[in-house]
Amino acid sequence: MARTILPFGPQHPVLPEPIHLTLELEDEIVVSAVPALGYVHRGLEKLCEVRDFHQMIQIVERVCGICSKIHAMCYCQSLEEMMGADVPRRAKYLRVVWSELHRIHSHLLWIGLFADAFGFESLFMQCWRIRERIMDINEATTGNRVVVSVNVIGGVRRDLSREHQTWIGEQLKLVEKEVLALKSTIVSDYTVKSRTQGVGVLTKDQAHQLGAVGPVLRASGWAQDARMLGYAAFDELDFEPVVEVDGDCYARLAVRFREVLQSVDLVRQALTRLPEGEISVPVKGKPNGEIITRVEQPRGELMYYIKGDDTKFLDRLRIRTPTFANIPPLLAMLPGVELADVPVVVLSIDPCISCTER
Amino acid sequence: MTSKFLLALALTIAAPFIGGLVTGIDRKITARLQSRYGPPIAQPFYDVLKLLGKDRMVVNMWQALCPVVTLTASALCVFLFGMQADLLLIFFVLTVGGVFLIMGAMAAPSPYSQIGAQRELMQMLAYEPLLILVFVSFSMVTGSFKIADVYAYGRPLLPQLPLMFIVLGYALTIKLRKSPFDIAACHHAHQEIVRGVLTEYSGPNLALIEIAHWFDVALILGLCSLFWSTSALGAATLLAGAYFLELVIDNVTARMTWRFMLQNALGVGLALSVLNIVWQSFNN
Amino acid sequence: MNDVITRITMDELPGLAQKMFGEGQRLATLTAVDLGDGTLDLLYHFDKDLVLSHYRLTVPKDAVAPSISGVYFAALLVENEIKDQFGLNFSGLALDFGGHLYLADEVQNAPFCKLSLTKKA
Amino acid sequence: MFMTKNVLKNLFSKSATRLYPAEVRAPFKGFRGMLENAIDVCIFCKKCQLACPSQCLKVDLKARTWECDPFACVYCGVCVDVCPVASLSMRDAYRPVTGEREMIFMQGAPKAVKEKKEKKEKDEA
Amino acid sequence: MSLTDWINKGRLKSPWVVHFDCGSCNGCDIEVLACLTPLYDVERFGILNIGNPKHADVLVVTGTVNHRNKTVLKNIYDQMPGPKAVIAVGACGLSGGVFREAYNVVGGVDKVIPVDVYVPGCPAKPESIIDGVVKALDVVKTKLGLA
Amino acid sequence: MLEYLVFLLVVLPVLSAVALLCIKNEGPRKSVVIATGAVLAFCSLALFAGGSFQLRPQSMLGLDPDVLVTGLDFALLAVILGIAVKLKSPLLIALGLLQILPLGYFEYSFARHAAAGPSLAADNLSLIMVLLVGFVGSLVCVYGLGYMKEHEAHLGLKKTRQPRFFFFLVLFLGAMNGLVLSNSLAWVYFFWEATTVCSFALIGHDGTQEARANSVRALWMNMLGGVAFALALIAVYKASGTVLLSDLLAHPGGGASLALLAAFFLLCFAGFTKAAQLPFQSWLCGAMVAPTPVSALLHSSTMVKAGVYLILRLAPAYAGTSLSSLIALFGAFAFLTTAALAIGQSNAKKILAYSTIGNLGVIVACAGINTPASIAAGVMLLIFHAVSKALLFLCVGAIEQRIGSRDIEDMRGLIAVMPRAAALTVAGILTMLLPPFGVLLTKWMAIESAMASPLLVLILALGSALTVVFWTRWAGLLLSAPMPAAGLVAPGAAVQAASMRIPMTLLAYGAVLAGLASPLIYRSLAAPFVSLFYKGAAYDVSAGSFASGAGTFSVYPLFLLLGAGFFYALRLARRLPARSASAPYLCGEQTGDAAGNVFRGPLGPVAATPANLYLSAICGEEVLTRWINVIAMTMLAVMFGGIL
Ligand code: SF4
Ligand code: SF4
Ligand code: SF4
Ligand code: SF4
Ligand code: SF4
Ligand code: SF4
Ligand code: SF4
Ligand code: SF4
Repeated sequence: MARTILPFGPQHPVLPEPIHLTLELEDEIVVSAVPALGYVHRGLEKLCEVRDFHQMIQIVERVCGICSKIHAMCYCQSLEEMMGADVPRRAKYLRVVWSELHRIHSHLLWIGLFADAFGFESLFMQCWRIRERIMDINEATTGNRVVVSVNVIGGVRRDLSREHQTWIGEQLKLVEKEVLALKSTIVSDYTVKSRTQGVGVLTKDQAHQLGAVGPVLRASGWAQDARMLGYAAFDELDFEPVVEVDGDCYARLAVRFREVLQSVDLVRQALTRLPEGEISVPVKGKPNGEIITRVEQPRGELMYYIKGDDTKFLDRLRIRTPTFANIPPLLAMLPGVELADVPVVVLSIDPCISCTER
Repeated sequence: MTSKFLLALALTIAAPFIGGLVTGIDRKITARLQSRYGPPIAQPFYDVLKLLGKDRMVVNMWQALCPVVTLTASALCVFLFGMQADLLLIFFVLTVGGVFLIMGAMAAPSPYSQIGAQRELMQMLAYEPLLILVFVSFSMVTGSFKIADVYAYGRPLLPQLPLMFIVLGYALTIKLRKSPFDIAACHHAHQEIVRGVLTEYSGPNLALIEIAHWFDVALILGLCSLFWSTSALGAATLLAGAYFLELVIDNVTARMTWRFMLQNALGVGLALSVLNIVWQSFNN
Repeated sequence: MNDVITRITMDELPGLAQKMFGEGQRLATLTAVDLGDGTLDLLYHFDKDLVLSHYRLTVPKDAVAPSISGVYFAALLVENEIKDQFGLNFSGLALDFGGHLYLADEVQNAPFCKLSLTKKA
Repeated sequence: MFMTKNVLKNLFSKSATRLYPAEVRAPFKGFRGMLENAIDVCIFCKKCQLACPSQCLKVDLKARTWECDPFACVYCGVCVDVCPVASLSMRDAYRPVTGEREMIFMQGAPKAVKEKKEKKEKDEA
Repeated sequence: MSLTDWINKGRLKSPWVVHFDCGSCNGCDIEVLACLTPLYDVERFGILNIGNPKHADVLVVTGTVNHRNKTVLKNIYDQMPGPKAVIAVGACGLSGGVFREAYNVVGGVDKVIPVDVYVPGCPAKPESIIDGVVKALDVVKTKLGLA
Repeated sequence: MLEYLVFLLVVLPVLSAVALLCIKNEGPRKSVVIATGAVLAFCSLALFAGGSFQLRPQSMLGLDPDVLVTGLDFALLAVILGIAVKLKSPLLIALGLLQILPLGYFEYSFARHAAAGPSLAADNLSLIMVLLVGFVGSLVCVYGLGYMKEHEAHLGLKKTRQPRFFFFLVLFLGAMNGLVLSNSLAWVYFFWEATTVCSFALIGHDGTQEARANSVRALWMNMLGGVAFALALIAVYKASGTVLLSDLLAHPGGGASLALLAAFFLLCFAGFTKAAQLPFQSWLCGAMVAPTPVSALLHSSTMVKAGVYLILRLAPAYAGTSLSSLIALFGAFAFLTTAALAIGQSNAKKILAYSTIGNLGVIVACAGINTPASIAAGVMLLIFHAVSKALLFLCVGAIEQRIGSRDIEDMRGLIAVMPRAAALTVAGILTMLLPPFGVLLTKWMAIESAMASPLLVLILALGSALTVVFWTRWAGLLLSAPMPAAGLVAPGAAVQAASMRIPMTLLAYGAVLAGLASPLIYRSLAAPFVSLFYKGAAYDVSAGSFASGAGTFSVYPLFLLLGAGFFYALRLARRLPARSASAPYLCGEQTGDAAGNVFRGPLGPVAATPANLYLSAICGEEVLTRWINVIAMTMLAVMFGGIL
């Protein structure tokens, strides 16, 4: 039968970021999907040869603006460990606060975009409206809405005042209430279910073999979350990874929806247990040696490899981002889905191309 | 006869303004349902005026030809409605517009407009039988396909054909491109097929299609109003209620796929029609 | 770094990949590092239940490394990336972008390599 | 369908929209907006230039100039952190949009003049 | 008022936007998107994110131009029917920002297509982006000889 | 005079056919075909001008005409049996014997006693058919001249087989004329079998494996109808003592006896097979292996039209019976299902074939609805369909010769390659699909006349919604081309032979003008026929509008307004400056190639190729055919059972 061959991207209204898929369709069913990348590739890992290891904080933060803070945190944690810095506990708690705030805004942003992928505009609008509260918290506490620049090697740059803490608490209460108001729509709406259930299924085995990470992995039944490693202050907080078993788009939606509430809880825990003390320590010396560090981004496990040779320029910086790991699973999910479901499936891994390509 | 003609002419001239205004109100209310402030009510008119002033860009000449025919057909439909003509005839003329819209979209060797065109065909496949069913139900009650006879019937049709009103609602949702059936091209543009059937139309050509859409909106509202043909107030209430419901549905559902639309619209539409027709013949 | 890095040779690689796959290890990623003497370190990172294990393979830049994308489909992207950035060739890539995964034609080849003898020549 | 309650509530309450530019919200304290240099205070030590991750600052001690490419600045505030005399600060207003390429060039007063002035101020105090 | 006057009025009240992410870190992207959402709701100004260059009046570009996306950027610009305007958003779009020196980065948007309005920031604030569109309309006005 | 005309119409084609069989050169062949066509067209007009008539030829070639026809009939059956024996097909032999034996029985026991009556007769229905044969049929034959030359060149034939081809082609016209002008069912039967043989020969003309297989299928299916016809002869005579149509129809609506009804059912059954109604659709679909003029002829003015002719002809006789309602349902069902089947097809000829079956289904349904309005609709659809469908087949033939494919997917952008043929095809499609053209008008008439039965209306309406899908997408993809570099209107590409071009152009004008003339056609052709058998006028035609109690269809105003819109649009489009050309949207990766559809893909340039939706999971032949056939057979069984 005659097949349709279609360029999907780089410029395409449902794609928030440029990526290209050459799709082959039969009666609007995907037969094959071949990706083309490189539209966002900057080569920023290579910049470590011309920017010193302090300046690189700002650069890795801009690997991706959505969970920027977590990149910087992972990078700083690597160098802190490598250079033997003893980060103050308060700083560790503050890192948890901001990184979980990032997860909340990132997941809300995603639920909105995901809703838009299946044409549910009002849900998109509601999610983004709620998310603005988190953006306000960011702006008020860090000085910027998106790229917050709060990490330094040895701690954080800004502290949270008491008033901030209470205000954040109030805002989170509202966020929680508003998110819960969307719960029935997100988890039980007939049209949402019929657009997501059974679509883009990744079995438990596939998920593992193809190297999926984050909510994609957890939606396929694996209780694996880098936060279980207990970095920053996670070892002192109550945390249980969110797991679903169906491995379809609906399961991924459910995982992220539950994680929003979980993160609200984590921020609350961190704020109530926030220890007094310094927010950073000075770090002396130059990085030397090799290190691999992992943290959990909203999109999954992030991994930094850093090699220093005792100069202020790193020898090698490699960032394995979560979407990079989730693209092979995505390619496995696509054949057999309807064209209308392509954006749904693509968005279900919460792709971040700017981090994939760096 | 002449007075009827003049009335029809006046209706034809007023229709795009009515359609545009309804679209404007639609956008405003949609925005409010999403807790947004929304555009001015006159926004659709600004849009079309702007489009008319854009440079003409076409993939080939058919793209310039087809919108004009589409517009002619849509305007003609409203005119025929004004003349209280044959419903089936109006239906067939409506098809002319749809067919030319699709032909123009297919005239571009562009995958998105082609897929959009195919889906538009699926939409026609879904709403055309429903419209015909509604017309048939009218004819069963009034004894003819003429709109004039609906008015002459002297009683509102809604109490006798309540389910058919729902069937018309299905057709309305599809024709107005509202969720869950905004499948061939949605109003804004976050769809996997870009703007579907409209992708390759631009500038003045797109403006013509938009105006044709206004005519269609006016026509479809006119058809709805036939369910309460005995009083202007009744018709207006019915229309406002139906349209508002349409907006709410648009905002509380996801977009479905065309396969779902075919099954659902045809399946439910046929079932409701059969029910109503059987019930109706019992009553008589 | 606390983790152990085991050295392997090119011949051991395919067997290792099979073994790890059989053990239910997830391929986390590969890392390539230019050692500046005409060789590259390829680090294979595997993960199981949040425990990482690493294997280091040192290869000359002009060698052809065996691709493990046949075993681990996930290796496809990173191997192509290494081909782009370091100019290292792999044999048996599941989908070969020919050094153009990210890079357009006008960009220099192997931009991540340090100035080395091969490069100067 | 579960969204119905939500959207109807929206319809009958005030919209969430802030009617910018008619309605402007006061900036949060500490917002990192435009970078400003109190050039009279600057000692042209180049610390900011060295620290800037975007490499958009150029300081010339001899000519006593401080240049910034506002199109490349990423508003990270690192320069503010490192400035030893606190001549740099970030205003809480974002940089206005423009139709032209811009460059910021600031000329400090010649060293002698500046010192004289400072002395005078001290004296007055 | 003549038809042209009406059309000009429409032109100033209905800027449809196509947004192209040229390799942004998403920071600017999500702020552009935020403009569409309830808090900022740019549909107030008739702005729609139309996603299709053939329907758009304004091209909003975020991110650094790189060697692979520069042709795409040019292609999109070429497919927009006139009159049209281009807005570059964020340090990246203005100059390449923090990535200027990366090997795959060409630089700001104006290296490839003419830019009418520059919106600074990293990322630019939604308010600033709204200002940018308003400014772009001024540019259009000038181009039409109305200002 | 009348006799000469009838003679010319029936026998001249036979003589020409014989002549053509002997002519080995192109020049004379051309002259003979064109001359025959011209004479047929002229004679049909002349005959039409004379109006209805009844005729009893006294002697022919010095023989009693009845005897002559009987003799020929047996000869023909012998030929068929011969073919069957040669093909070593027990089925065919059985079917052949099953005709010879009843016929022998009929001739032996009844024919002698038959009251002499006019064995030839014509009313408006016959005259319409004669006109169609004379004009459409002749044009198709003329087209065949150019087509076959090219066709044989393509096949690389050393020795031309055109004499054989034109022999059967022209013979067909004569047989068809004979069929519709006969008043005696026995005569009709003879011509009926003659068309069967002609079609068998023509379908198998190319001699390929497939062609032979399909021609055999066509043969046995039609012979099945022949058997029914032969049995019907006996039954009709037994029940009513006459085989003259004029006698049978003398008392329309007068309750026919059960036995007579059964006979009518057999005749209708024969009509169903010939008109390729379900479940016999496969022979017509298979017939498209034949060279295109054959398909064009089979589908437009001959063969299948003979089937519906017979059903329409008998309609008054079974009016008001449950048989009639069942026939209506049966026809409507064919319309709906073939429209669905056509959606699943990308083969242009198959789409046309299914569309033909569907339209014939509508005609059958009209006969079954059996009201003045519906009969008028059926008769008019016969005309409009013949013209448009002939045009479409000729176009497909011309296109296929050029691009080497009959797949509509391969016709994308044909407007740039064959502007004229593509435009004519689009015109043909639009005349099949849209108001104000004739086919649609008749569909409107059919639907409104079916008002008494909502089920029927529903099926017809659903069917017509389905037809929009396959017609529109075909028309659309023909136009799918980038703006030609030189200007907006593609330069005239290679010219076709005049013998092909002219018939196509004439038919296109015919299709459009026939629509415009529909009020005239109704008044002068359809209405008089209807009023022969039915009381009351179906439509009030004034000011170019059809009006009945059920509704109004305004032909002239629609033509005027839509036409004005169309021509304005055309003018606008033609004046577009070349600089308005822009490449299609390809997500920003277009390469600016000439075809306009190449984009930069991950591993190099890729051509974006759209394809239609064929809904293969629902509308695929494999999926649908079985069910449809089962249902159709059940309906036939119910029809038959209902009578008994
Ligand atoms: S992992 Fe991706 S999404 Fe998350 S911060 Fe990094 S770049 Fe952004
Ligand atoms: S993370 Fe990437 S994919 Fe997700 S919204 Fe942001 S840009 Fe789009
Ligand atoms: S699909 Fe998206 S853009 Fe289109 S109308 Fe629906 S919500 Fe709006
Ligand atoms: S130019 Fe740059 S540094 Fe200077 S004030 Fe403006 S933003 Fe700040
Ligand atoms: S760091 Fe401060 S004092 Fe030094 S040059 Fe920069 S602005 Fe001047
Ligand atoms: S704010 Fe950051 S980017 Fe801007 S000048 Fe200062 S250090 Fe450089
Ligand atoms: S300007 Fe800043 S926020 Fe915007 S894309 Fe560039 S790095 Fe990201
Ligand atoms: S393409 Fe046409 S002409 Fe040529 S051989 Fe085939 S059928 Fe005959």
